[in-house]
Amino acid sequence: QTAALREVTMALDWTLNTNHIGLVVAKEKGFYADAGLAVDLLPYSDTSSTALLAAGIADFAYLTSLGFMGAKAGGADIVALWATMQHETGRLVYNSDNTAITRPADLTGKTYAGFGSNWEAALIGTMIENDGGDATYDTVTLGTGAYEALAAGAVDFTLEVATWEGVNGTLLGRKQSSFAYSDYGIPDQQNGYIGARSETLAQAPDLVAAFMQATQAGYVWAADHPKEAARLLIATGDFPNPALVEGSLDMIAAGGYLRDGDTAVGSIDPERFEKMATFLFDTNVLTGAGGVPLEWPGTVSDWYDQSWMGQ
Amino acid sequence: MLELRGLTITTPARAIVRDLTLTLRADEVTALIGPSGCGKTSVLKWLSGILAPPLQATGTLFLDAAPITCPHPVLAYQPQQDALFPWLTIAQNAALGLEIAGLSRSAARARVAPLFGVFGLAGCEDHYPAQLSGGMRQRAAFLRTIVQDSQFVLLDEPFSALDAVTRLHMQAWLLARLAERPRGLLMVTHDLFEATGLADRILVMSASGAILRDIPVPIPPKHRSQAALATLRDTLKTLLTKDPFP
Amino acid sequence: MLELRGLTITTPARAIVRDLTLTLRADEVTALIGPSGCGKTSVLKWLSGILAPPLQATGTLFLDAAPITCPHPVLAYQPQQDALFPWLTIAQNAALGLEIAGLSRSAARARVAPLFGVFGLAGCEDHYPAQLSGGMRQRAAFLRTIVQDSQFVLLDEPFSALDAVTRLHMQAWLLARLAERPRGLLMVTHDLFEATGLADRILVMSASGAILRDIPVPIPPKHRSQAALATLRDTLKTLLTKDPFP
Amino acid sequence: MLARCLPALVLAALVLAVWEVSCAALALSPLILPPPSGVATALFVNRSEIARHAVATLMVAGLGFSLSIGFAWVTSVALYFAPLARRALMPLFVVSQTVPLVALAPLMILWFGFGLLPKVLLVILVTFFPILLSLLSGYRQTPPAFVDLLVSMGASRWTVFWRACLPAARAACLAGLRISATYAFVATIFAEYAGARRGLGIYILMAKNNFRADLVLAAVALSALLTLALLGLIHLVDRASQRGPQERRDA
Amino acid sequence: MLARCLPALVLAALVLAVWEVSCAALALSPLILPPPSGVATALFVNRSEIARHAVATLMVAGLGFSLSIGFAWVTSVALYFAPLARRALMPLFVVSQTVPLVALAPLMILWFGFGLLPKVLLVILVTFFPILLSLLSGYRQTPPAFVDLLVSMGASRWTVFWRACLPAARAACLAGLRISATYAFVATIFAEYAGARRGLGIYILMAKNNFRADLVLAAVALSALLTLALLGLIHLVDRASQRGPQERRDA
Ligand SMILES: Nc1ncnc2c1ncn2[C@@H]1O[C@H](COP(=O)(O)OP(=O)(O)OP(=O)(O)O)[C@@H](O)[C@H]1O
Ligand SMILES: Nc1ncnc2c1ncn2[C@@H]1O[C@H](COP(=O)(O)OP(=O)(O)OP(=O)(O)O)[C@@H](O)[C@H]1O
Ligand SMILES: Cc1ncc(C[n+]2csc(CCO)c2C)c(N)n1
Ligand SMILES: [Mg+2]
Ligand SMILES: [Mg+2]
Repeated sequence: QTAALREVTMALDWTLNTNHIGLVVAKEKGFYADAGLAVDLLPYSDTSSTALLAAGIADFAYLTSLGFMGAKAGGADIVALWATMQHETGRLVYNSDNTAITRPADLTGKTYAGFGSNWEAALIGTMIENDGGDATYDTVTLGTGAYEALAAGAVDFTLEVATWEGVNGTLLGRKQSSFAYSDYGIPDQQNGYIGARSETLAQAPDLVAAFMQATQAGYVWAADHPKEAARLLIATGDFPNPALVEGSLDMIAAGGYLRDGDTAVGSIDPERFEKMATFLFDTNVLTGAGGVPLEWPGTVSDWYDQSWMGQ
Repeated sequence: MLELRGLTITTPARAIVRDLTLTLRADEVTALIGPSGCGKTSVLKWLSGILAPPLQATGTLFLDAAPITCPHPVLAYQPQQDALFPWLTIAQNAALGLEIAGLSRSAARARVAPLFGVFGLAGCEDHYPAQLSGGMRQRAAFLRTIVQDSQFVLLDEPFSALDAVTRLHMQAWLLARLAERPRGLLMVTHDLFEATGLADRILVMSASGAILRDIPVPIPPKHRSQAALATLRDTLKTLLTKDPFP
Repeated sequence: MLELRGLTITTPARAIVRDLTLTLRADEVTALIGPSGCGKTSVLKWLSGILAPPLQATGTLFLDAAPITCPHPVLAYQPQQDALFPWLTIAQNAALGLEIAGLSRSAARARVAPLFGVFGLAGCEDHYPAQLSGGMRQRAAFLRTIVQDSQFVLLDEPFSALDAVTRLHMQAWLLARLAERPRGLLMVTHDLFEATGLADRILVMSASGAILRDIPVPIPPKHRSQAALATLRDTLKTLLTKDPFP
Repeated sequence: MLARCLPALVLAALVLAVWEVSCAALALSPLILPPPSGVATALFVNRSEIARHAVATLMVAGLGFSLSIGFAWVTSVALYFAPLARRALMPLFVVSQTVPLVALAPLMILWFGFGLLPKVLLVILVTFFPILLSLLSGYRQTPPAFVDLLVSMGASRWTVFWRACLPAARAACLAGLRISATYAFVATIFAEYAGARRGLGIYILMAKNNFRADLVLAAVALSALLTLALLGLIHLVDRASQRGPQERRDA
Repeated sequence: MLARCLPALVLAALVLAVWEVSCAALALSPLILPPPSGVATALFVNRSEIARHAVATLMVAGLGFSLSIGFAWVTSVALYFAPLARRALMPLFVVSQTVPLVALAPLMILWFGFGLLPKVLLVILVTFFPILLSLLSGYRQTPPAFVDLLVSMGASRWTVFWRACLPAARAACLAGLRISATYAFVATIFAEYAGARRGLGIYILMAKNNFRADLVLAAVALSALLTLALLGLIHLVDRASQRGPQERRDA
């Protein structure tokens, strides 16, 4: 490769984990370099990846589903290009020895370790109410400290990513149980969007296509070679517990999270996308400037764009 | 009668004062004079019980032949400058010594109250030191010292911060106070003319911290005109300047 | 000959000095004496061009009948205390005035170098002020002032921080320097006896900032024994203390 | 008074005006930099919500700062009377100031839960040392003549401390309080950031996560105001505790 | 020298020993509180990795602190000669100190990107004011007699400043440097936390999210060491720049 590589930055939603596997694979196996790109995976920091993307600090960003929807509703000119996880990986988790919790309705009056976004309240509140409970509970915003707090019994429940914290809990022998969102009236959704600014998409469609196709190749390879992918990821990051990475990738592969039937890896399902958006508007999670709930825009089909796949 | 015997004061480096012996009469003004750094302040501090490390001292003090330890109520010390506490009123400053000695606030205040007139401080009871002139501050400091009613008073350069006029006034005033109630006064001064004007006895210290001369001043205060003191002063001046250039 | 006419100095609250007029001869020592706060320092500061707000002044200064503005090289000012810069060596301190006047560092140094002997500072060139005794510091300050070679020198209580012995030494030393090279000296002092011992003329300022008396001292310095000065001193003492208690 | 503040007010107004105009001129996204008018509006619209969080912050900061003052005072007295303890403890206190709180705060939450304790501890950790240091330096600045005088009157060490050192340290102590007060709210918000139920720190975190830079800046402005109010309070305490007409030590 | 440090060293050893023993005795999970030996081991095992991050932090802190000193000095000179600017700017500088950085840092990253700029700006924001303040107070403490003397010699305002105010402010300036130095690394780590490619802040964040309290504490210890080294450096500068045998102003 003699031609100068084009520098591209990518912001992450959380510390490097198996959700990002395709990015690491594409980088390590030279898919990006083959596409003429030098991709810089920005370390996770206190500034959310969505904000980094919207502000133009990063060219692309890995976004939590709610991070994306919230910013989009707030007027950020960004667009989703990809959905990593074809099924919801998040779930509500609590300690099994906490006998006071058997169903979401029992969460009334309990303590929740949160991450500080509006969406959590809507999610949990809806789950409790749909289960016939009263959606009053105590929120302690702990961010990354939530999982240790739960393990220590300092809080009653939190939200986790099953393929990461869930696997970690199992490996550490933590007795934890969980509720699936979709069992309690939350529409099933895809998660782990990769987004770009609309402006980038408009001005450099080639770049977007090159980046996304290499990324897709990375995720495809990871889905096909979970063991090797695990090795690659362990080699790049500081993972105190390699078994976590291996177990997580096994679970992702076995659970069909990356590859859903015969749809292309990373494709966004318009139906589920719109359902989730509708849910968020209906529960007043999405608010605009001044904090007023937003009007349903009629359609959200322009919130995502997978035209790069066709090229 | 106060007798100091064999006082030696040392710094870690050297002895400042060596085997000094002196006697103070209960009704006599003694001036202590000598070159800077010869140890005058140190002697006064030892007598007041406030000589602090790194200075070390040995010596014995006798009150009417009985050994005493310092600080002792028979001795009142007045530091260089006036050392009035700026956050206390003049009345509170004046009552300080009595309160420390164990009197209640009101009892101390009552003891001090009648004296403001004589000290030229009537009406200033509730002023703060910063509101007074240098002379008034000095008188307030005297009031604080005097009200403790110690037989012996140690003064370290009491007038050095005052201007010529105020200094002359204060000297006359101090003599008047002593005439009313005689005390043993040991006064350090750098002012030759103050020493000759006030003291009954002048002790000249040498740079090596010994008493070089003990000069009585036999003229009663009211007869000390410039002419009467001229010879004494010439003697002192010759005595003090005969050492080589410092 | 330096003539100051109609100097008025005011604070926002009051006039300190009012319409003051005085004349300084180029070879005469003039002592300025008066109660604290009467404005002596302020007059010297105005002459040196350093009177700072909130003090305001009007007045004119004539050098041999020609009006001049201050600061002016013909006048050198030496502040109260020695004001030696602690971060400069004695040689650097002494050369300061020359450097400010535009001489190069080495030229200034060369001009100062031969004078250390006469000033009793030989060997101290590279010492820092903190390493010298009070008298040596005072002489270093004099060296810095004198080396500027101004015809008139303004001294504000030059010896007030010195002990009795050093003070006597320094007075004699200053007279010797003046005998070598006469200058016009205006010296503020609080020490009656210093004034009578050094000055050819004593100006007594009143508390209201006017020249109360202009007293010539017709006795040549070497004949000023205690006895010879006795009457003059009695006069001054009476003059200064006749005002009521300050 | 007004005339003294005028240049600062004019400059502040100018800064805000330039900010407002350039937001409009550059058509900056309010996600990135909202104009001051937007911040003011956000503050006004969400005032009750912000106030609820501000009250929580105020409580923690108030409790932490008060305890800090108390501890600093007690420690300063102890260290004044025990030079050995002073030499042993002061270096450790210095080291404690060099610890990056950003790393420690989450651990403290783990150790002490998310009640008042870790937050109050963090506020103390941040504000304790400047007060202690200025108290000790204040005691040291006691004119020795005052001490000598009291000792010569037969006063005990404690009396000397109480009557001379403590009043002499007043000005230095207030200077230390001013420094610490500047950090009291900042430290509280910081501690809340690592884990809390309520407080401006949580509010800022949520506003950030919901991409509401206007609310972030509104909370920032409020916390700056709270700090300025605390500094104002200290100024009043200074005035009220002043004995005599300006006890200047440089007179 | 050693004897002076002994009490502190003994106490530090004692604290570490108690910590170590109680970790073992209470069987504390190293996830929550690792023993000092664990921290030391972690520091040693990961030394090359940690060093790589520490170098990044060192660069940012060094650059930021140097610029801060430079700016503070230039500003102090400007403000010394322009009292109006002083009255206009100082209140704004005070307000700048009351802003909770925890809220500002992410915004700064959004405004200025992932490069050096926002981090250096944050370090300057934190360290600039104490230096400026102490320089200005140092200038103000110039004995008026020095100024008078120079003016009476015909010196210009600039000469007076250069020859009297600046040397007179040396001690005050170093005191300010000491305060600021305490915060230089903490501020850098803080800024890195909000966004950086490398640095101890990033390392701590990573360690924390990987539940490696031992690595967090190792990085904390290292950053404390860096701060102490900077303080030591300032001490050396102090010694080297000292003219004459202890120019004490309280003599
Ligand atoms: N704390 C100290 N440590 C070491 N040396 C000291 C200390 N205090 C005083 N000295 C030395 O002791 C000597 C005597 O000091 P002292 O203050 O008693 O002299 P003095 O006669 O009162 O001088 P002055 O006339 O200047 O007031 C001086 O040479 C001084 O340097
Ligand atoms: N900056 C100032 N602001 C207001 N008043 C001042 C200022 N400086 C001096 N004064 C007043 O001016 C008067 C004269 O002061 P000055 O220093 O000239 O007196 P002095 O005769 O030198 O006194 P001393 O003998 O104490 O040195 C004093 O009453 C003083 O209070
Ligand atoms: C690996 C990983 N773990 C936890 C979070 C934190 N988090 C943020 S929102 C949310 C709810 C998901 O439904 C969770 C768990 C994350 N982003 N990535
Ligand atoms: Mg003395
Ligand atoms: Mg004067």
